[in-house]
Amino acid sequence: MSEMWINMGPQHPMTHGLWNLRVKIDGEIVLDVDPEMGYLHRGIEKISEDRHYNEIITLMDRTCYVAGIAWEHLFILAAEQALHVEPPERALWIRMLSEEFQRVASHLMWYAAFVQDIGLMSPFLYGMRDRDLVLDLFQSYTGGRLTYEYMRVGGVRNDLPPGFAEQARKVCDWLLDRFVEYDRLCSGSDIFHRRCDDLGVVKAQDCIRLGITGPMLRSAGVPRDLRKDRPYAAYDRVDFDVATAETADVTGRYVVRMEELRQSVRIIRQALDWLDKNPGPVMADNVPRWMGAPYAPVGREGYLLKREYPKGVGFSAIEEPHGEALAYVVNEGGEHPYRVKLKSPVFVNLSAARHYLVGYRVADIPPIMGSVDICVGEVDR
Amino acid sequence: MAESEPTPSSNPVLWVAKPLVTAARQFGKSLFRPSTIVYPFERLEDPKFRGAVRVAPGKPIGVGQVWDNYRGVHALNIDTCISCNLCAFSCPDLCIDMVTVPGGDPRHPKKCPQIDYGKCSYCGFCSDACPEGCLTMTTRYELSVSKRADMIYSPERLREVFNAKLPMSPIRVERPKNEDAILLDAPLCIGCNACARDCPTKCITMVDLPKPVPKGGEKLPKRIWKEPVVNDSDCVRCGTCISVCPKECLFWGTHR
Amino acid sequence: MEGEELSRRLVGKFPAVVVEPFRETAGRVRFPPEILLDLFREMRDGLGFDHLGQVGAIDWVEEREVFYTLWSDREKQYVFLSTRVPASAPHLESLTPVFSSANWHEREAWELVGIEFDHHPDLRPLLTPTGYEFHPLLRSFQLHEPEGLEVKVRDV
Amino acid sequence: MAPLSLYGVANTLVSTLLLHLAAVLPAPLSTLASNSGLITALSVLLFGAILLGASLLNTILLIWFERKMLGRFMDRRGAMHVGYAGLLQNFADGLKLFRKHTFKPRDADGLGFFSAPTAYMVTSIVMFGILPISTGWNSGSLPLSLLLALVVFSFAPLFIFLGAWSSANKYSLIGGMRSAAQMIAYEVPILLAVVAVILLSGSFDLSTIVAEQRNYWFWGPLFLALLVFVAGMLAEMERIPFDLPEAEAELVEGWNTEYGGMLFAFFMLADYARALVGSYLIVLLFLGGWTMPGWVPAPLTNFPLAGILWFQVKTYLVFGVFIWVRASLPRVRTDQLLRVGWMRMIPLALLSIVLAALVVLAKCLPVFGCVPSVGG
Repeated sequence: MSEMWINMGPQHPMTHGLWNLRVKIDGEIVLDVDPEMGYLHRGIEKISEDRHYNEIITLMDRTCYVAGIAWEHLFILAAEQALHVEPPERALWIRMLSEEFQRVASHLMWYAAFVQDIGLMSPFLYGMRDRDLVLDLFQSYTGGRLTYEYMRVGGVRNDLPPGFAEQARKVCDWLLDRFVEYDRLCSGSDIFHRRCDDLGVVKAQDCIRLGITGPMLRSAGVPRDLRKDRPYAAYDRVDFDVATAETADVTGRYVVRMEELRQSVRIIRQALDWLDKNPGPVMADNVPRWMGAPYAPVGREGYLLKREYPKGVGFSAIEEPHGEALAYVVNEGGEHPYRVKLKSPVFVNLSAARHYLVGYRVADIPPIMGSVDICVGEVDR
Repeated sequence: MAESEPTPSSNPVLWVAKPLVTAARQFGKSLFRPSTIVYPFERLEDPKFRGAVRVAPGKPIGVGQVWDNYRGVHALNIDTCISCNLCAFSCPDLCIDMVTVPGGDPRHPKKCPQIDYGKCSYCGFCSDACPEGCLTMTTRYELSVSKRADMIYSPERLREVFNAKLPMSPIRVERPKNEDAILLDAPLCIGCNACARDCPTKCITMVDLPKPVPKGGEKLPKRIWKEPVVNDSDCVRCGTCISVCPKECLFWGTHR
Repeated sequence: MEGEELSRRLVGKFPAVVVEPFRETAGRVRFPPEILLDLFREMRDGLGFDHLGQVGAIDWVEEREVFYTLWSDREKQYVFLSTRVPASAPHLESLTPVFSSANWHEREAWELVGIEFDHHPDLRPLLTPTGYEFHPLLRSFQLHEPEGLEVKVRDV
Repeated sequence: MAPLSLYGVANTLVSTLLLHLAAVLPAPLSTLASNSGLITALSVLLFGAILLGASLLNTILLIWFERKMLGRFMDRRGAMHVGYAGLLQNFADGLKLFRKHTFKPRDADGLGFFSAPTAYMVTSIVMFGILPISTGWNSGSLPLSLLLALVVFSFAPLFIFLGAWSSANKYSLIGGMRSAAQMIAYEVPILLAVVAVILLSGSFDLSTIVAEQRNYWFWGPLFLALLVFVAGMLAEMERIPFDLPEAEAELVEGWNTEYGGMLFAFFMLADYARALVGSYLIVLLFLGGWTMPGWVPAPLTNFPLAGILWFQVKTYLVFGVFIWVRASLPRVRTDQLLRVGWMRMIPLALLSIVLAALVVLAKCLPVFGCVPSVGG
């Protein structure tokens, strides 16, 4: 069979979203790939320039639809710097708790999608089932299951409801039991190892050269984790380990993510303990709750009086479930940011697709791309 | 490309035993009661599932009782609505329109929110902004309609939701205590009473000013010798007074 | 690495750069566009900032700013670099010879803010459709639909 | 009364009907109606119709069984709304597919595109006529029925490849290539495993093979052959872990990507018919067919239709194992599949032939007092 290009996407089971992977194959061997993005480009950065800071939160939830609160957190950190607002301590812990729950939910979603890529159908449903418990918890205190709109500049919208900690601990126990089951189904299976070992290898120096971050980088043995290296929220006050693996292949990424799930549960438990002991306000005093919104009192035509904030820039970096995410917010006074720049980790991880796909087989593309953990929403933004 | 060989650690005898046993165990667990909640017949907001959403037999994980926080369709209590427009202003998607409802006085008709659920993103900013707590979000989430026009909920339909007495989010966001206040640029004021007339909470009163005695040669400005005074504790900061002021003499400023 | 040390080590080699403190990073380095490749080589090899976090661009109407974020595992710190090019001739040397991960970032900055990256290996639109001749993140691009917008579809 | 048999039932029905007709019809027609040749022909047709209908019903029941079983493995319920416990769901699905517009891609080759599903369907359905279900419930005792069954069974790659090639789609093409490679690779070990069975039973006739298992089922001495045969059947049926031709993660739907409506339903139904046939073959060759071991109490084995019942129970148990495997194992890769096929399965199958020969030899030893049945 001669060489040919096939389009995997934009409607393809492998893509986990809306993008197109053009693959040049010779028989079963991949000769070249060319990712085509942009099918989900919604111009979030542009719309942000036309919205109040708190209204941008609704966009951030939709940036990555499986890790909404992490992106809220990222933007809020930058916006607080740009607006010179300090959140109270309890809000920091609640944010950290939320982000770790989000990491669990995101990794469970990844697990579900990934096992389906290698042909396992039932763990897909186990993963989705257990993710739903985490979403139930989210719903109990944010009110949303996928788009939370929970964080505000200067804190979070509301405190945790009574009885939340008890339920959350139950879910943590349940999840830890299930993680054992996941491991038995995947890494306990020889076929899994035959499929995933030595697949999609990106060595440590290549990762750094290509800018790859997150579990992909940690699976190559580089313990880079912004929660540890550049602690934000309250990460410097909890104990956890950075999960790494040495193999730099698909199995390594699986191992890293499973270990991160366990570490996230560990952080969640510590955060719950702290939150039990330290009640307090969750919003800073000096910031209006609906920033901008009540100050626009002339109907739809325009804003008569704009609130002026001191100029500033904000730069934040968090370890999103997929890797290093950066936000840069420029505030030129006024109620809207002048520019919001978001950097998605998947954007970079995906841009290196040629490096880790070429030379493998067509059947290897789904596991490799699955192990990258693509969220097209945050790539295209 | 490396030929993939089984890892040395994997046991060739048991190479598929572990997953098979795990799947069989799950089969045994879900034989009688799978964790599916059969949606149209069983509902999460059903009181039966409040206490314990059963994930597996013998292992209840109950998160059902906090379902009330869910942000679904709005409920509107028209009677307490003061037409302050804050919900419409706070909406990031511009999906709220203020439409006239019967019951107001003819010169100043009462206006209540009408929500287009085709645009709504259920962020809850409107119910957070509502100073009277009359616009709240309920647990209703079934919105499928066959016509796009049916996605628009008029105030009357929102009141029907309210009358259905659905569970509503118990979390109320408190207003910040030192929020900015309405301030008056006194020399510009002409005492026209527009602000006090249109204030939805009637927190503006017009107080008499002492009419100064004109000195020699000086001309007194032509005005009504009254001045608005805002009761900050009742003010909801809706800004209606600012928008109706003909002289733009009211403005936002730091709390006195 | 504190700002002063960064300043000392950079200004010695590149007198044109200005280092100022910036938001929990090692500093913000403002540099003229000509020394881009040399500066980044020095940052990577000499100072150990070997990970390119992001490349972005801002439209300041008369000028366009391109900013870069580098991370050093050794220092556990970010450093923020920015340069400005005139809006009339928004040309900048591509960073891809030094950091190959700049590829997609620059493609994005090119199509959204309209910075022309010279010697870029693959300057194709990434997010917008082929034939889309607007730069949406420019301040002049209004959010309502531009006049005469006709999106061309690539021939297959 | 002779033992109950399907042909007997059909014959009785037809002859009773025609004789009653002959009694009321005028003279020239009555002799025609009572013609024995016509009765035979009509009985054969009725027999075929009943067999076909029952087999297709059984296939659809098998799909239901898989959906429910798989649902429980995945902690969900499976089909449950149409009919009792979703029993009629597949009919509803079939009805929906039947109502759909049958279309052909512009570049597809019409002849191949439309004939492939039909031929695939036919070759799968024909198997039901060849395989005996119980004594008296097959289309007649063919002396070489096993060989015929295997020959018909191995037509499939041809038609799959025909359909894949003519639908002018790259995914279909890759899937078809994979399918052909995989089926051909696994035909060989299957045949070798069957050789062991033939060696032990001394016959190519499936009825005789089952009859030979009245004392002991062949899976005991031929365990290796069973293993090879089951693995081969998994590959032939294209089920997880060997469902590479339609690996939905990378190939969308493999060789039937371009098929929709009734053509897809043909492929789907034929797939499950093949799965049923494969399970039949395993039961027939290794699990004693419709016979039951001696320790099962007599009331459970000698009521009418007991043979069919036990045969179906065994078939569904075998298929249940396939479902279990599908619920818990990932898919393997093409090269791994082929390597396992050529380098593991064939030696194992050869070994099992040797073992079968040893068993036959052992039976010849005077200790057992048996007479060798091989070689006549």
